[in-house]
Formats: sequence, structure tokens, C-alpha cells
Amino acid sequence: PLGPASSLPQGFLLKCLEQVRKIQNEGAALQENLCATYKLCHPEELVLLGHSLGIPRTTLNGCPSQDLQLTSCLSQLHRGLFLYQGLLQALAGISPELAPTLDMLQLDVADLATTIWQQMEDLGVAPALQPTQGAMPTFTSAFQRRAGGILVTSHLQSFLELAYRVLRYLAQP
Amino acid sequence: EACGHISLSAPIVRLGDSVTASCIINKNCSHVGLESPILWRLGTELQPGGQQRRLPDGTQESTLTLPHFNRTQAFLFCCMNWGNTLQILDQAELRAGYPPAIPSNLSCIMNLTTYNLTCQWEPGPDTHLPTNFTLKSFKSRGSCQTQEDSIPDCIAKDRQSHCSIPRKHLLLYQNTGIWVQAENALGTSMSPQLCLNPMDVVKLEPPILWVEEPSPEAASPQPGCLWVHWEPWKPSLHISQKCELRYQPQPGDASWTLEGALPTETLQYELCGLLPATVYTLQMRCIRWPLPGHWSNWSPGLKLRTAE
Amino acid sequence: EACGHISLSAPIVRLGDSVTASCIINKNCSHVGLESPILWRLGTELQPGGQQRRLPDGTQESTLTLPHFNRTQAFLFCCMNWGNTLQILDQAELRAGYPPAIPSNLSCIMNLTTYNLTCQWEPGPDTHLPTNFTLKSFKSRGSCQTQEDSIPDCIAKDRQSHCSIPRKHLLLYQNTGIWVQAENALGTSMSPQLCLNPMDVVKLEPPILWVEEPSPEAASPQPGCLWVHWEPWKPSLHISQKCELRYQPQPGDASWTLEGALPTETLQYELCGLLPATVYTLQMRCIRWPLPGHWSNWSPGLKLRTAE
Repeated sequence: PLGPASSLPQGFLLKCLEQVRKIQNEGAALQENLCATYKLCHPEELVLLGHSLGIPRTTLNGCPSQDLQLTSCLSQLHRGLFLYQGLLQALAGISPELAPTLDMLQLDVADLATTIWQQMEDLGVAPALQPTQGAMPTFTSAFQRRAGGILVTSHLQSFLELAYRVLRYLAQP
Repeated sequence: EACGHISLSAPIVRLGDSVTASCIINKNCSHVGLESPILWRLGTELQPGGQQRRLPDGTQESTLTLPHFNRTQAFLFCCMNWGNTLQILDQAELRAGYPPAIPSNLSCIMNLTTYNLTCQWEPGPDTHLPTNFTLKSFKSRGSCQTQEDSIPDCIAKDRQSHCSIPRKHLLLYQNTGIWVQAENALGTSMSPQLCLNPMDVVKLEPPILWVEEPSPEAASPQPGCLWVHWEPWKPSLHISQKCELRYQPQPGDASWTLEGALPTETLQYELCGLLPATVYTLQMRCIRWPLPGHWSNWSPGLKLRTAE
Repeated sequence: EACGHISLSAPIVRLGDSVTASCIINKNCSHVGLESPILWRLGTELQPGGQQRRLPDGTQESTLTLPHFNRTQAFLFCCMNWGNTLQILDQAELRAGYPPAIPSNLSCIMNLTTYNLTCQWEPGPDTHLPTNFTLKSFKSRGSCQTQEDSIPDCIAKDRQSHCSIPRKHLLLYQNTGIWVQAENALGTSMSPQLCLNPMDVVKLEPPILWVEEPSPEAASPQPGCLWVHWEPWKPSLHISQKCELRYQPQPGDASWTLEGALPTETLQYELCGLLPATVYTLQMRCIRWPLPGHWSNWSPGLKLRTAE
């Protein structure tokens, strides 16, 4: 496995930080809109629904600030983004007004996942095969898609908060 | 599979009517104790009065009746306490309003630039509900009692009270039956029917007034007279029309004087009986004539000064 | 069945090249005497030099060669005299021009409002022929030597020398190979290929300069100093950038003074070294930094007056 920061190009880290900030802004916009339009404002009120719909959640525990192993950290970051890309796709049809924001968010998460995957390939630490998407929850009503939107974006925001801290740590000169 | 499901007596009701909602918690919603009370929230306020019972198949059902629902829109939530947080299990949107009033003041104008027949109407009071306005029309021989050929519906855009029927659907010189239909979840209403010949509702654009450059040949006007020249609006050259002139001395506090029935062929007219050395504002408008039509607006004012 | 039929060596040729046309009068064109001479007209001028002969099957054929066709467009008519009038039997359109030059100065800008990548180019001299410009691109890992995924062609509208690739076809942070292809009936040409990262050609909109309302709390500027406040352009909030300030005393004949590398976090700056009691015009621009980008335009001027 790779040592921490030394081997990651500064350009790569700065690009990732920019992409994370962009996704965070778009995620916040989607949450604000869902709250304003459908009065779904608190993810903690939807935990039970999340369980019953089987909305998966992923964390970034493979990137501890001490003794950080770059390979596992990068691949966990990629896997998480890949999962959220799939979850955002499953939310398609959330509402005509929100579709553009959701599309942009999904494209940007996919972009960031590609940036990281290519860096892993450049470092020769990328797995042989791209990951395949697991089973995604099926949302059978407009309410479930909106509630799912609140849950997925709030999980994504927490995931990105951790990712941002790791990338900033790695980008320190 | 989601734990809770709301069903409504009707998602859209008349303002003030009652609404009944039921929420069923399916039994394989493993996470919650089956006996926990089902709670209702309307917008942000918890709603007491839910009647909870266990159904034969073991599922829990709560029924809530809102006797007089007098908001135009609100979200109804079916909830349960879980751990120490209120959990939303399902959400339904309630809407209330009125059936559409009968659209009034339906009128149409034939536009000679696009050759579209544009009709407009008064939609009536706000129904608070999504309401579609559709302009319906058909070609007819007599006085629109019998329908010859139908014309495709013209669906007004959201919140617009006008619609334009394209030329290709029209017989310009045949009677056309036209009415507007308003429809929302609570009902449908129809305006009285017009029966008109598209060309009979043509509204011309005003003619263009112009001044002849003073030159030796140009006939210099008699004292107290002015030569007025005009050109009909180009797209209406094939339409026989009559025009009216009005004039007003400056400063414009005196009322307008009308000079009716100007000659249509010569496109010029000597206006007399004016005060000398006075600036007059002249305006002209035209109408399809003797066949029916609408008066054009008055042309922009042309300022001319009478000789000393 | 029509009497005459023209066939051309080529409907479109290079300006100045020769064109050969032949016109065949089929024998069951009963109205005309079979031996009557076939006449050629180019535009409005009769063209001598048609070689007429009878084909084995009895039909008449005339062949005309225009050695140097140097009009960009003209109609060629095959005619015959009939009664005492010239009769047109068939018509063909001749066009001439040039193959497209190599498009030059291809450059692209990433628009952060639409997230489209808009590329523009110089089309080169007029070819006098309908010419299609297509922006071609592909995603690539390295320096655009190898093509990973293709991107749909972006076909420029008529007479436009720009095209916008929509966001959904782009990977914003990956190299993209881009070139423009020009094509008309006489040939195809291609511009040199660009290899760029869409986000690296982002051009920001200028920041918004604003003035703090004088209030007790607001730090009053030192003599000869001004407090400058600004807000980055909203869609670029996630982009780390650096900004430059320039200022000029009024009346604006003195040159601009540049104040580089303003702090990016604080969004305010105390500008000193100014003349007292003088009105200054301030402008600011920003650029994505340290990652690559294009400078925004200068913001609109903000006028501020230094204290006495």
C-alpha cells in the first residue's frame, strides 16, 4: 500500500476538493428545495422509512487521520461515490422541477468517482474490474422518492464532509 | 416494503368540505411495536382524533376525518414514535378549491401577420387548483348549429387566458363555432359559443401617416388646410377598408375632432377648417369595410403645422 | 412525360472550372418538330455552342460545355422555339465555390451557468457553398492521443461559428479532445485538435463590488484609504480563485493602477495610498486559481470618494 500524501499530485487533490464543494452545494440546494416544496426537512424523521426501503448508507472509516493507508482510503472513497451515484439514479422521477438539480448532482458524483478511479489507475492501485452496482432500493411512490432524496442527500453530505477533511489533510503542503 | 400507506377519501375537495384519511401500518413493518399509536400531522401540527383499530389480518389502521378542510394545500403525514423521534411513514398532499366558473367575455381577433385566430377570455375567480383551459372549435355551414369538420383543441398554456388557432386549421371565410372549456379536478364548465367568420374579426394595424416633402410640384395647401397622406398597413392591401382621421391642435387640451369616411383610393386628403400657424396632431385608423372587421388602433400622432 | 431533361457533369464545381450539360428531348415529345434546335440559356443569356445530335433511338441530344464557370450560382435552361416563343423544357441549378478552408483559432469556454462547453472558431473565407461545421470531441485519459468514449457531434447552426456541448456529454475534470470539421460538396477540412479539461477553460463572471453603509460599527477608513468589499459570482462559490483590483482617479484620464493578489477569504480589502477627497473608480476581476482558468471580465466600475 501507498504511504499517505506524498504520492498524490497536488492538482488531483485540488480538483477533488473543488468537485466535493460543488457536490455539497448542489446537495444542499436539493435538500432546501425538498424542504420548501414538500415540507420534508428533517432526515431524522425518515430513519424508519429508510430502513423499511432498504436505503444503504456508507461511511469513510478507511481514512483515519493516523496511519492513513492511501489505497484503502481511495478505494473506499470511490466505492462510496459509486454507491451514491446509483442511489441518485434510483431517485429519477423525483419531480419535474428537481430533475435538473438531481441530474447535475448525479453527473458530478460520477465525475468525482471517475477522477478518483483514474488516479488509482495512474498509481497502479486500481482493482482490475470497475465495481458493479448492488441492488438499489425501489421507490414506489412520489413520497418515497422525495423522502429517499432527503435521506440519500443527507447521507451523501456526511460522507463528503469526511472526504473533504481527508482530501484537505492530504493536500497540506 | 414501506411501513405505512395513506389513502384519502379524495385528494382534492371543495374548500371547506370534509376529508377522511386512513393510514395502514403493514404487519411486516418489523421495526415498530405493532401496538404503537399511529399519529397524524397536518403541515406542522399534530392532529388529534385519529381512530385506531386492528384489522383482521393483524395490521393496524388509523382513520382521521378533517371536518372542514379550508386550506388550499397542505401535506398530511402518517407518523409513529420510534425511539424518541417522530417517524414519518407516509405523506399525502391535500388540495382544496372550487370547480371552474364559466369563462366569460370570449372574443377573437384575426391576426394578419401570423394569420392565427387568437381568442381570449376571462377565466373567472381563482379556483386554487390546476385548471386547464381548452379552446374548442369546429367549422360549420349555417349559424354553427351543425358541426362540419372539427378543429384540433387549442390548449392554453399554464395561467394564460388566450390561445391561437393556426391558419392551417381555419377556413377564413366560413362560419366557425368557438367556445372555451375550463376543467379541473372538481368539474368542467363551458363558455357560451361564438359563431364567427375568422376574417370578420380581423383587426388591422393602423395606416402609416406621412408628410410630403415641400417641393415646387407638391400642391401647397390652401390657407387653414393640410395635406394628409397615408399608406394602408401592407398585409391588409388586399382588404377593402375605410379610414377615419382625427386631429387636435397643440397644446393638446382641446378635444379631438373626427373626420370620418376618408376616400379609400386616393390615400390622401386635404383637411381644411384649421387655424392658421397652428401645430396639429393627426391620427388615423382603418377598418375592413364594407365587410365586417375591428377598427385598428389609432396610428401614432403626426404633427403638422398650418401655414401663416 | 416532360419533353426535356438536363443532366450535368456536376451540379457543383470549383469556381472557374468547366461544366458540361446535356439535354435530351424524348421522341414522344409530340408538340415539337423533332429536328428543331435545342437552345441553352444561362440565367437570362442564350448560350451558343450547344452540340446537337440524333441518338440511335431517335431522340435529340444537345451538349453544352461552359469552359470557365465563374458565377457562384446560376440557372441553366434547356429550351426550344415553339410557335414564336422560347419554351423552357428543363432547368438545372449550377453552383460554384471553394472547398472549406481549415477552420482556425479554435477555442473553448466553460460556462458555469449552463455548464455547457462552448467552442468557437474562424470559419475562413466564404466558400459560396452550403458548408456544415461540426464540433467533434471525445473523452481521453492521457493527452488526447487515445479516444476513450466518443461524444455526440455538435452541429453548428447555419452561418454560426460556435457550438455548445451539453453538460451530460462531458467529464468536467478529464481531458477532452476537440476539433472542428468543415464540409461542403467540394471537400472537407479539419482544424488542429485541442486537448483540454473542460473545467480548465472556465471563465468566471466578475465579482460584485459593494459599499458598506457608513455606520458607527463600520471601520472608518484611514485617511487616503478605502474599504473595498466584494462577493464572488454565486455559481463559482465552490471554485478557489484569486482576484485583482484596479483603480483610477476621476476624471478618468490617469491610467489604471493594478492591485494584485487580493486575499480570497476575507472578501474585503483596505486600499491605501490614495489622494484625499478624490473620487476613484474601482474594478475587480477574478480567475480560478491555483487550478487553471480564464480571467473574468472587469466588474462594472464602482465609484468611491476618499475622505477629506
